[in-house]
Order: sequence, then structure tokens, then C-alpha cells
Amino acid sequence: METDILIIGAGPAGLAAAFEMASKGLDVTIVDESITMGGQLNQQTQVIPSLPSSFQSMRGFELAAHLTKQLEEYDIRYLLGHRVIGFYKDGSVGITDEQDVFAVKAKKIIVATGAAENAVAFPKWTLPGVMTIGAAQTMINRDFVQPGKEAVIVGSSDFALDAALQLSEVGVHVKGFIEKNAGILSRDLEKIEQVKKMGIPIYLDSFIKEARGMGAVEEIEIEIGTRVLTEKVDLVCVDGGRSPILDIFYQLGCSFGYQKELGGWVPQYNHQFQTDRQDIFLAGNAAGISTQGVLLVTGMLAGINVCEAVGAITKTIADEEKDFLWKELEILETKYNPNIWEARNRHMENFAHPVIKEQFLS
Amino acid sequence: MHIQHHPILGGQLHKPVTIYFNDQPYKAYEQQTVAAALMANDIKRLGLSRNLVQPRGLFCTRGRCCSCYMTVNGEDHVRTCMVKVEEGMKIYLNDEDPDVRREFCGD
Amino acid sequence: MDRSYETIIIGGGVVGSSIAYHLSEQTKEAVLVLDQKFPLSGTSGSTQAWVWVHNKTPSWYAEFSMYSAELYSYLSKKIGDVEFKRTGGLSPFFNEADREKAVRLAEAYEQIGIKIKVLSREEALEKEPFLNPDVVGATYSAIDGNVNPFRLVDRYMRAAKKNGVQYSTYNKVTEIQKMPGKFIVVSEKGEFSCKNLILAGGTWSRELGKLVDVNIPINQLRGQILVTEPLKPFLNYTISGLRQAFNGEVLIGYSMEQEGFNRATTLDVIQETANMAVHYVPSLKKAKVVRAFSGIRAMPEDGFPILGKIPGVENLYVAATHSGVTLSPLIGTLMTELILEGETSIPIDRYSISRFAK
Amino acid sequence: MDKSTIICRCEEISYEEIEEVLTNGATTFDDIKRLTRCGMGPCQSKICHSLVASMIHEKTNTPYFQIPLPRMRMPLSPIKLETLATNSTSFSSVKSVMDEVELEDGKVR
Repeated sequence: METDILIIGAGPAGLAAAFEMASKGLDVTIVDESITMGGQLNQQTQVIPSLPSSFQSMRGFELAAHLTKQLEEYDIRYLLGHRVIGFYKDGSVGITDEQDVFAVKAKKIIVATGAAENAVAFPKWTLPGVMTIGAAQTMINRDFVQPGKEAVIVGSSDFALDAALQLSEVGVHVKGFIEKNAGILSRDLEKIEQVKKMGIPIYLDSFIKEARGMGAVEEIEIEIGTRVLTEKVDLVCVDGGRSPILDIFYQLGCSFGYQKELGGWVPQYNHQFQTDRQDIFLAGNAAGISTQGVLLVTGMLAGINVCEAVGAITKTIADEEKDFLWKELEILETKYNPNIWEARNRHMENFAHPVIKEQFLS
Repeated sequence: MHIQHHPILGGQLHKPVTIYFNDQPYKAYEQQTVAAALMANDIKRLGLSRNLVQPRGLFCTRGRCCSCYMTVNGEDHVRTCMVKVEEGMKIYLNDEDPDVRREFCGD
Repeated sequence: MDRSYETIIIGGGVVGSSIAYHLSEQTKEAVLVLDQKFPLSGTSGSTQAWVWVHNKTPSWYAEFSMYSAELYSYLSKKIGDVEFKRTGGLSPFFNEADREKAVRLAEAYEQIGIKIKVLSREEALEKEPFLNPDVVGATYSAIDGNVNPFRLVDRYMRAAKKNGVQYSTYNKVTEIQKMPGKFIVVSEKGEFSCKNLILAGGTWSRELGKLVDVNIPINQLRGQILVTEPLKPFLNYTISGLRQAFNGEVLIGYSMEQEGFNRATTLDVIQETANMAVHYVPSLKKAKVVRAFSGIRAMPEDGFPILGKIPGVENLYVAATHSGVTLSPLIGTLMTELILEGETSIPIDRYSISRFAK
Repeated sequence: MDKSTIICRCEEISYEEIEEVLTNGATTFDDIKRLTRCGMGPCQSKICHSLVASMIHEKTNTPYFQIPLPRMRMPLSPIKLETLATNSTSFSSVKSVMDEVELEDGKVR
């Protein structure tokens, strides 16, 4: 199969990129392992703060629907329920539907594989009932299943607070946040206030000493300073932060740099959201963990850069659109996370000096 | 427990299906994944670890960790967080390494 | 870390670490192993690790391999469990032309006392019931087996360290100077001196040789291997092309590509390897592949080991070979004899690097 | 952390086992993987790699940017052999052992 552009990942960044390119007449194919579009937006029921200026305020799943709908009028090839398994010698992408493997030859590829949650380990964290906060959120908002009755949350990021509030709303008794640091990680004062109002304790300088249970978690010991608190719980949600998903970049031979604020190792890319493999662009959390609004703008930027690279739009038009989007990106990112914006710029400046390169040369 | 009335999304569970876990029928809804449907029925242990024989269940829901491996409709090691329920689906625990099965090969 | 050693071995893979271990069993003199990365990061850590004699040709090379295979039974007793299993080796064939080759191979081996049996279809299927019923026959040898390569190198390394051998890892050698009675080895982490220097650089031997102005004609050959998830034990033998490991994983692969040091995998070869797997053992169809990896093999220009003294440079030795896993116990033993006694219990003249000068 | 804590869920490798190989000279994830099997199971280190990176950082004082990524491998997540297979019986890079046995005048070379 041949296509102008292959987008790997149908999350917010991938869909935003698809819109930019399809609306300029390019032949676009989108592949995603899930059968629904919108990626992790689908289980976000909270209102997404700070979307780009062209968007109205809306909730995560509404944004997923909006992004999907704006592609309706274009002839895009969707490979949903399909996944990339690797690459052929000639650079074609190997895609499977679990029945067969077929090759897709694309002029340009945008990799928008998003982020994965990092684990938090403690004795018996392998017990059923211990899951990531994203998993718990998926259970309640996508599959409509209550994953437990009494829960604790390990972590205190925005993401953890959202998950706790949503769990409470569906009737899960959240018995506390367990934060290993000395302060709450979230900077969303409104949400912190909300949590406090609900009487959910936030334990700082604390960690799970041990989980216990026969077939699933039944009880945990929380070490808080010199004190040990025992809680009966059947759900432990862990938030170890998120990191870009890199395996496809790795297989493509892209280089990597390290920026803690962007989630650790990030593919090396320039101002065009282009990796050091010229035909490979990237967008979204894969280019550094950020907020939903930013992810959309990175998708648009990647899309426009690809349009320019294949000659679908002139440089003048591209420059105009890019100037506008970069300004928007700066506003959105510096508003909540100026340190991420700085790290992103540092990362792009390092383009010519990646830390990990030529990983297949022994 | 199934969430029949979601505070924001309202009632979304419309099409019930029957799935069979260890040959016993359980109620699930069409849009749910196998692992989620089992969790709604309070089945959290989906398998046993290979070396220390410890219980394993849903962890990442993204098809990454493989902790939710089960045998579904005769196929071993299915990532049940990635597969939707179907009417009559037969689901078994992942308690030991799979056998290779000659009957599948048609020879 | 000391700076002066009796012997320095460059390369801590299966060959270098075996030499280090065997040498340390016989002498208390100081030994240092230098590795540009870490043992197992190269060829030794990316192999199916057959202990394989079966189809080695000509017969003198088979004999040499057999001596090494025989040593494996004792090795576990000395260095610890390396998951060595003498499973026996089975090479199935699917056409009559290959039967002819099989019969000739068995005849040639008989002369050196290695028993290769040419099995009929029924015999092959009786031994290995999961083989494709379309099989025409197979060669069988009781001597072959397999080993866990990670354990093997780790145990060599630990046993050597216990005997006082030092390892300096992530330390690339950049220069070698020959001085009267000693070598100065310059590495990224400083200079070392030694009386005896052994080049055991595997795939990198040619590059190492350049540091001492010696042509060590080793080329690179890439092999791609698939690994399945663990399955209940169902394969009885080491089959040429696949084998089931102790933990139940099946390792599959018999591909050869000339790609230099490029360790990438390609779907082209991965799919071809999958075809081979389901062709040999159709029941593997439902098994899941969890990973594919490439190993860069060391391939001497004529295919045979390059062992022994390097003529013209006193106390300089080379040990570079394909099939390093199979040959490591013997190479370790013989190189130790050569260094300490000046001669070997089994002649290795045939494997001298001087053969390439002709 | 309690030393018996499992770090690799798939292969059930504990904190203690990883600590041991770190004191024995391993410095990267892949070194640890080959010596302990940490990260070799079905998830292929997707879950444990960040935990191991923290351990390397703490035990060896290596800054994170000097701890390389684990090698990531095709097929990215598990896939059935029959899905990979194409039913083709022509082989170019894959050989059989008998291909390597050459006959000369009716005899093995």
C-alpha cells in the first residue's frame, strides 16, 4: 500500500496533524492500535484547560469527537485496530491487523505515539487492584466499570487529582494521596482546594511500605515519616509520571536527547518537528510531555511542516501559519509550564548533538 | 460493578452481552474490554505469574504490560485490556505457560 | 586497578572470558580482561547458543568441535549451572536431494568416530512429534545440544573473577605498543602493560589486528533471531534452525546477511524466519513472538577458527572464531596450554593465522 | 525500598538481584537485562525500564542522561507467528543446515 503521509497514532496530535494535511489535499493514512480515535482523550471527562484559540472550551472526550468530526469531509484512510510492528529494509512500515502483516510505503511519516505512564514499585505492587491512574480512569470513563470501592492514589500531579475526583464521582471512596515528595506536585490550586474540601488527606513524604492481599490487594501500609498507617483498600492507583513512547523512533534509527522536563528521553527534533531521519516528523507527547492544548498545536505544526516539505503549500503560506502557531504554542506552554517550554527549546537547540545515535551500530 | 449512570456521560451501557469466565456466565456490555468486564464482575485475578506463582491482573490498560494475559476463545496470551467482549466469549485464566496445540494446524 | 599484568585479554565475550577463566585456573599470575563495552553486549549475547557439531565440515573441523562439546559436561561442575543440555541435534530435510547430502555427511563423519544417523520420515517424527509431517527425513547426532549464553559468559566471568582475574569494562583499547618483553596497552581509561597479549575481539578482530599491524581476516555476518513467549516443553531436540530454551522460549533463526556492524532487524528477514518456523514446526503458528534480535557473528575469511601465536611478535596471541559458544571450552583450554606450556594437547597448527599469508 | 520488591513484573526480578549485578560491574539496562533477564519478558521492559533507570542512577551516581535507553525490538508487542508468516516457501537470507553442506564428486567437501 502507498500513501503520501502515514500518521502513527490517532490521538489529539495525530488527528490535528491529519486535519492540516488532509485539508491541503494530501493523501493521509492514520494507523492506531485502538479502534476508536482520539487516543487518551476518550477517557478525559474533565474540561481541558487552555485549548488553542480556534477551539471552544470543552471536555476531553468532546475534543476527541470534535477532532474526529473535522476530518469527516476528507478522504482519509483509517487503519484502526491496526498496529505498527516494525520496518522493512526499504523503509516501508509493517502494519498488522493481527491476521496479516502488510507493508505501507509513505513519503513522510508523522509519529504521534503519545506517552506511557511510568510505574511505581513497592512490595506486592504486582497484586491485582494495583493499576496506573490512567488505567483507573479508563475503567470508569471508557468502560464504565468501577475498579474498586476504596482507593488510594500514589502521587499528586494534576493527572492524579483529576483521576481521584473522577473516581469519587462514580462512588469510589478515595482514602488519600500518597506523595513521596515534601509538597503537592499539582499546581492547579482550584483542584487542590476541591480535593481538600472533600476531606481526602494528602500524605506528604510518604510511600507504600507494603501491599497485602490474597488474590488482589486488600490492605496497604503507608509509611508517613515515622508513622505507619494501615488502610483497607481494594484499589491502588499509581502515578509515576509519563514518558514519551519511543519504540517506533528507536526502530527508525532516530536519535534521542534527554530532557527531564519533557519526560526523559525524547526523539531529537528541530523547529520543523522533524527528526534527524528526514522523512520522519513527530508530534504530541512523543515530542515531550505537555498539556492537551500544546499537543494539538504540535500536531498542527508537524502537519504544516510536512505540507511544506512535500510542496502542498508554499513557503510563504507555511511560514505565516507556523509563526502564528509557534506564538500560540509559547502562550499555551508558558502559561502552565514555562519549564517545559524552556526544555523544548533547549532540546531543539541540541538537534545537531544527540546523546543517543546510531543505536544499531554495535 | 458496572457504572450504569455516569455523572458526566450519563447512561451508556445499553447492549448487554453474556461472556463465560471459567464456563460461568457473566454480564458485560458491548463497548467494554474483556478485562474491564471481568473487573465489573469483581474478577480481578486474571492469571498467575510464571516464576513465583503470584496473582496478576489489569495494570496499564494500554496493551503494554501484558499483566492481563488470558486465554480467550482458545487463543492463549490475549491482552484482555485491548480486546472487546463478544457474545458467548469463552475466557480462562492465564495460570500456566501455553501448550502448543496441534489441533489448530489442521494437519 | 593495577597497571601491570602477566596477561591481558582484549575482549570479554565467550572466547575471551573462557580463556581468562581457564588461564586463572592454572596460574596465579595477574590477568586483565579489557572490553570496549560489557561482556554479552556483542555476539556472545545475541546467539541461539547451540553447542553444535553435526554438520560442521570438513571432518577435522567437526572433530575439533566435538572435543569442545565433550568438555561442556564438565564445565557446569566447574563454573556453575550454565543450563547446558545435550539434547541431541536434528536437521530435518524436506527433499530427496538433501537426503543424498545427509548420507554423504554421515559417511564422512563415521571415519572420525562421530555418529550421524540419517533418519527416515517416520523416525524423525517419532523423535520429534511436532515436526512438519511433510518432512522427508532428518540427520541426527547425539552429541549436539545447547546452553544459556548469558549464564555461560556470566559464569565464566564470575569464576575468573573469583580466581583473581580483573575486568575493565566500557574501556576501549585505542593503541598497542610493542616494547622489549612487554606490551603497552593504551585504553580510554589509561595505560596497562603486560607480557602476554591475547586478541579475542570477535567481530572486531580485524580492527584490533590493525593496532599491531597484523591482518586478522574476520568479517561480519548478521543473523536475525526470533524469540517466542515461554511454552510448555514440547521440543525434544536442538533442531537446526530452532530450539526450546530451559524457560520454555523457542529461539528461531538461521539467517545470514552481510551488513557490517549494523545490528538492526528487518521485517523482511523476520517474516522469512517466521516462515521457516511454521514450515519446520507448524504447531508454532499460535505461539507469539515477543522479540527479534540481530547478532553480528565473527566469520573468518575461510570459515575456520584463527587460533594461536601470531608469528613474528613474541607473546602475542589471537583467538577469533565463528561458533564461539561451541568452541569456547576447548579454545580456553588450548590457549591456556599454549601460553603456559608453549604447546597444546591437540594440534592447532591448522588454525594458525599464518595460513592466510600463503 | 524493600530489597525483595519486584522490579520486573514479567520475569519477576527483584531489587536485590539488580543491585547485585550493579555491584558486579553492570552499568546499563541492557547489561542488567542479559545478566538477570530483567526486561526480557512479554512487555520487553516497557514497564520496568524507568524503575531500573532510577536504580542505576541511585546505585552508580550516573546522571540520567548518561543512562542509555534499553534496546527496543520488533515486533514492538507480541504477535503470533502465523500472523508474521507469509506462507512463502522461498528463502533468501534464511538458510537450512543442509544448504551449507556442499558435495564435491559425491563426497562432502
